[in-house]
Formats: sequence, structure tokens, C-alpha cells
Amino acid sequence: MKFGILVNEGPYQHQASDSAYQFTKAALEKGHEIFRVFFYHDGVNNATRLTVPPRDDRNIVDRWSELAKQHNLDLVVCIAAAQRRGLLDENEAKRQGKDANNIAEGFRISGLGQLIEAGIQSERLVVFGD
Amino acid sequence: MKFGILVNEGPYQHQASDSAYQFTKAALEKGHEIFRVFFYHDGVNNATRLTVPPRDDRNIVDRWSELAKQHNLDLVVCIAAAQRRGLLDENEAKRQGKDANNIAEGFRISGLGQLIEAGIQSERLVVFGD
Amino acid sequence: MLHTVNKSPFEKNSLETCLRLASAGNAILLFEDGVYGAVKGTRFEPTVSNALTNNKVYVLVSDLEARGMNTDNVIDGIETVDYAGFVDLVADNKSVQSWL
Amino acid sequence: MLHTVNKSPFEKNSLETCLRLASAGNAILLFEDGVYGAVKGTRFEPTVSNALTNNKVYVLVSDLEARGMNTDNVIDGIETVDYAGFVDLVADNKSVQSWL
Amino acid sequence: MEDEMMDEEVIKKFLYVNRKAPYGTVYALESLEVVLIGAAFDQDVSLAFIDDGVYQLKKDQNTSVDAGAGMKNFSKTYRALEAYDVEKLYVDKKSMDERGLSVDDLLVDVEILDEAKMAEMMGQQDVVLSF
Amino acid sequence: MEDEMMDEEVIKKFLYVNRKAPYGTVYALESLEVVLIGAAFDQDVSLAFIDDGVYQLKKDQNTSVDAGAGMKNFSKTYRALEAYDVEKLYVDKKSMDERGLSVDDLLVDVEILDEAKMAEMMGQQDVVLSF
Repeated sequence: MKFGILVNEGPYQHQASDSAYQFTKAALEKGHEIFRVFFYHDGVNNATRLTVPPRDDRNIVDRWSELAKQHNLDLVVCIAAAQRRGLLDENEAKRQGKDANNIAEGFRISGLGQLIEAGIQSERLVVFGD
Repeated sequence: MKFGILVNEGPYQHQASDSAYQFTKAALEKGHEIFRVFFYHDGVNNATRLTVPPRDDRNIVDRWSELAKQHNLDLVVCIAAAQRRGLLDENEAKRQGKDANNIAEGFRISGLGQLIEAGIQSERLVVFGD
Repeated sequence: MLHTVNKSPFEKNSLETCLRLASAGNAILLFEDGVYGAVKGTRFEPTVSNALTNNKVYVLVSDLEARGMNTDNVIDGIETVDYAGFVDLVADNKSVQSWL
Repeated sequence: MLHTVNKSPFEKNSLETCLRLASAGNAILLFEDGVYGAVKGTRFEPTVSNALTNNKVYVLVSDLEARGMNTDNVIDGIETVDYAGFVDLVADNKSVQSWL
Repeated sequence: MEDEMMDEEVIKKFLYVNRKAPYGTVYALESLEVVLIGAAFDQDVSLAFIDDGVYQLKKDQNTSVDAGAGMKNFSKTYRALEAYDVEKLYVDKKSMDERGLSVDDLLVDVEILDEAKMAEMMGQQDVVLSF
Repeated sequence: MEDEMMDEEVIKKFLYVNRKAPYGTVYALESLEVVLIGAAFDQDVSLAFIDDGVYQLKKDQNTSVDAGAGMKNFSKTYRALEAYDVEKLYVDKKSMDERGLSVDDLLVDVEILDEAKMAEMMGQQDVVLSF
């Protein structure tokens, strides 16, 4: 079956991103397809490559990047929410005149239409948030 | 009187940062001294210079930077919380082997001891959070 | 229809509203801080036990264990599931309503 | 001692616990989503009115106005303050307890 | 059902569930942004306002970036929803009653639903986005 | 009072108020990090556990980065507090009762306070850090 996943909270602050990751992994292990993982609200902060978590803790961002690589996942970060919170890729940084970008491997920035499309194309949409 | 301020939530997601800003501004206008504003938990995300909020909305990060400039405020970002969430200055980026940094003008990164010190040195400590 | 609740019933009103608006026959999954609603001996046990007459209630075992509890602490009639079981619940129901 | 509450009493238990643990004579300030606790005609009006017998209660007017209400909507006996008044409340009390 | 899902032109029932007060957190504002973008997709859209979500529709919200709470007033956008063909706005009766609110307090026309009707409406949805 | 505040060597009463469950949010973990750092400052430290905060002290927390919820188990750190001379741990009686918890369920020694005693203890503090 085809699932869409919505992640509404940032890494570490709230369990939502952990739960979404565990759910996504379990769905893949059961042979389901993940149409897209969409990051909204503070969820966009899951996509920064600048985190340095303590060595004895999980690395939430890397975990998503690796899962995406293994399973060719589509990890989409909402552009409007990302702009409010300071999450940029190289193109966006140029366009906005910013001198740095911080997006991690495996994530792409796009519009809210990608969330609606995930709702239309997936057979189930599951929301993880606060 | 000497105030310390603790900000525990990021910009836009929660009103805590707005309230802390309005309170700090009002305290300064009344002639009080702000010993320090300490950013903890997701509050560290107030210190990124990469935000691009919509033009008709307030710019939370710039507002803090400007207030700091006007009043010589000490805006301190907790290093441990910042590492978890991907907030770095140039030194930290080098030390951690990261290829970019994102801290905004007027903020500095330091340890949790600075929060305790704010509690000791300020006559009042006010917490803004979720 | 599957309802998910990830909030402690002591802290927020999410479980209360979920139980009020869930239709008979709907499934309810408690996870994250929502697992406290599945525990025996709390102020909310009667409310949740009562819901069991109309709804199947599930609790995510890893979130229960993280918080120092296990199957023995769960109200009779509530079923424990792991993440694979969570996935099955989503697949088996036509839609999912998250009570954040 | 000043207590601040920034949560809606409908959503979270912060106001309830604040009222339970505030000493007689303590001041209580409602702001952010906490302002809903200061409003007339809600399910929580009796609780908050009752607190007024032991505590001074204040509400932040800008947060009230943002949410479509004003002084006319506030329970009798609750005082409205602006941010300057919030600052005074902090200065006039020995310590501040934020009920997040 | 499986075949229908594969069809690009299927019209699905989308429900946006709003349970949080405005301004205290960003969810109300950013939920509205999804609704506006989603309106371009010609799906069957409904909005439910439950618990503190009913406060999103309160009349007379008065805030500006330059004064008071210093935040953007987005309440007028609810009035624009009709122009986007978003017309099914459902409000939970008990949430209104507990807050002492009536339809006259709201800035848009809504349909008040009791628990049975709200539950029924929810059960008919294909996609539920919660904020 | 004013003079005392100016004195660098004053010992202040610091209270950490913990009202949130562990793991669902980061507050419990990051609050504990403040307590550990703060212990080096030789202040008069107390911790209060109220509402879901009492769940932070629940025995038998079982989680690991590699299995289950996939999160770091930090509960053992509460046991280490004594070594940092953090010994005043107060727990709200009503919060325990409502959750069906007794002192035997907790992983450290605490003092259970009724409402009057908790209110009194809070009133004696100079600095209150809430999480």
C-alpha cells in the first residue's frame, strides 16, 4: 500500500520526528511504499545538515538521510515554513541573498502543493505532530 | 532593576519568542537593565540569520539583533541545545567540521552556566516557553 | 477509521475529544505520551475502560516501555502493538485522524 | 510571588495546577493563550472567579485583543495590563513562576 | 478502491482539523496556508473547528506587526475562503458552548455540528490533516 | 535585598519545576542538563515534580537508541543527582495519586508534599526555572 507521511515538529524537541521515522521504517520493512515524507511547521528543522547531537544519542537528521538513500525516499521540506525558520538549499540561498545554506542530503525544498499531492496519491496519509 | 530572560521556543512556531521580545523591550523602556537573554531548547532557533519571513510579517530574528544593538544586550544561545538543532557560529562550525554556519548578528554561543549565572546575577528571571 | 492520540490525558484534552468524537467501531491507538491513557490505576482508567465497550483500543509497546511500563500495566482489553502493528492498523483502516 | 499562565485552560492543565498551588496573596498573570481563562461566560469562569477571593488576577490586554476580545469580555475583578504593567508585576514580586 | 487511488483525476475528501487557538502557536496560520494552496487542486474540502480551534474564527481579532502582540493578523483570510470555493466549515457544538460562543461571535458562516454529526462527517473523509 | 543581589557570593534558592513527561518532548532531558551544570555553582537547589513531571522519575524506563522508541534513556541520571549534592527532590502528592503512583514506583528518594507544603516551598525560592 502507498503511504504519505507528514512531520510537523523539529528534531529532539518533540517525539513526532522519531515516531514518523520508526513508522516509515516499519512500513518499508513490511513492503509498503512511501509516496513522500513531507516536513511542515517546525518539521522543516529535521532537514538541517548542521546538527551535532551528543555521541550517545541518535542522529535524527542522518537517520532520515540514510533511510532516504536506502529506499529512494522523497523527503520534501515546505518552502514557506522553511523560509520562516531559516532552512535553505543552495538555490534558495542565492535567490534570497543569503550567504549560507544548511539543507541535508536527501531532502528537497518545494511547495505545499506537494503535501496535497501526497494526500491525493497516497492511499493513507499519517500525521505526526504536537 | 536587573532582569534575566529565558526563551525556550523557536521563532514563529510558538508565541514565546514574541512575548519575550515585547517584555524585554518594555523593561528597557521603563529603564530596567537586561542582564542577559538566554535561548534554550528550540529557543536557539531564534538565532539563525537564514530566515526569510513573509514581507507582511515581523522578522523575529532581526528584531532581536536590532534590540541587542540598540541596548547592548547579551543574547546567549546554549551550545548543547544549539548542537542538537543545527545552530552554529564560525568557530563551532570549524570545530565540528561543518561547512557552513548560521548564527545571526548580536547572538553568541556559550554554555548552560550562563543561564545559571543569569539566575544568580539578575534580580528577576522570567521564563517564556511552551 | 483509526484515531491516534499522542498526548497525555493529564496534560491535554486530546484523548477526551477523541473519545467524544470517535464513532462506535473506530480503532484508537495511544502512542508517545498518549500511552499514559492506557495504564491501569490512573484517574483516567474508568474513562478509557468505558471507551472499550464501543472501540478497540491499542497502545504502542515501545513508547510504553520507554516510560517504565509494560503489558502488565495496561488496562484489560487494550491490545499492545509494535510499529509493525501500527502500520497494519493504518493499512486496515480507511483513514487516520491524528488528535494532536 | 507572580505566577504566569500562557496556556488555554481548555487545552492544557496549567491554569488548574497554578490555581491549586498558588498561595493566597500571590499574583497571577494570564497571557498568550492563557487569556482565555480571563474571559466571561466560559466553562472556567466559576473557577477563575473563585480564585479572585485569594489572588489578584491580571490579563495581558494585547494578547486579549489579538484574540478578538477586550476589557468588556473580562471577568469582573480581573485587571488588564499592558507589557509595561507586566514588567511592573515582575518587579513588584520577589520571584516569577511560569506555568508552561 | 485500489484502482480509484491510482487515478490521477480522482476527487478525494480532504478534512482539515483545527483544534488550536490562533497566535499562541503557528498551527492556525500555517493550516490556513495549506487550505489556500490545496484549493487549487479541485478536491472536496472541509474544515472542522474543534476545541480551541473555534477561537480561530472569533470576530474582532486586533493585532498588528507594529503594535500590541506584534504579530500578523491573519483572521481576514477566513473570509476569503469562499472565493476559493472552500465553503464547508464545520464547528463543534460543545466547543462553542463551553466557551460561551455563538455563531454571532464568528467572522464567517459555519455549520454547527453535534457530536454524532461531526463523527459521521469525519468518517466520510479520505484524507485528514490535523493541526 | 538590593545589596545582597550585588554580592557575587550570595547563595540563591533555585527551583527547577518539572511538569512534563519524558520522551514525548525534550524538556525533561534538557532540564536535567541544566540541573547538572547548575550543581557546580554552589547554589541552594530544589527540584519539583508536578503533573506529568512525576513520570520522569518512573522506574524501569527501557529505551535505547538502537531499539524500540529509538531514543536515549536518561533516567539513570536522576540517580546521579545525589553525587552532585542535589538532594531536595519534591513530588506533588495529588499528581502521584491521580496517576496511581507510590514512592515505590520511583527510581530515587523524594519527599512527597501536599499542596500547602508545595506552595510554601515555592514561595521561598529566589529563581524558578520551569520546563
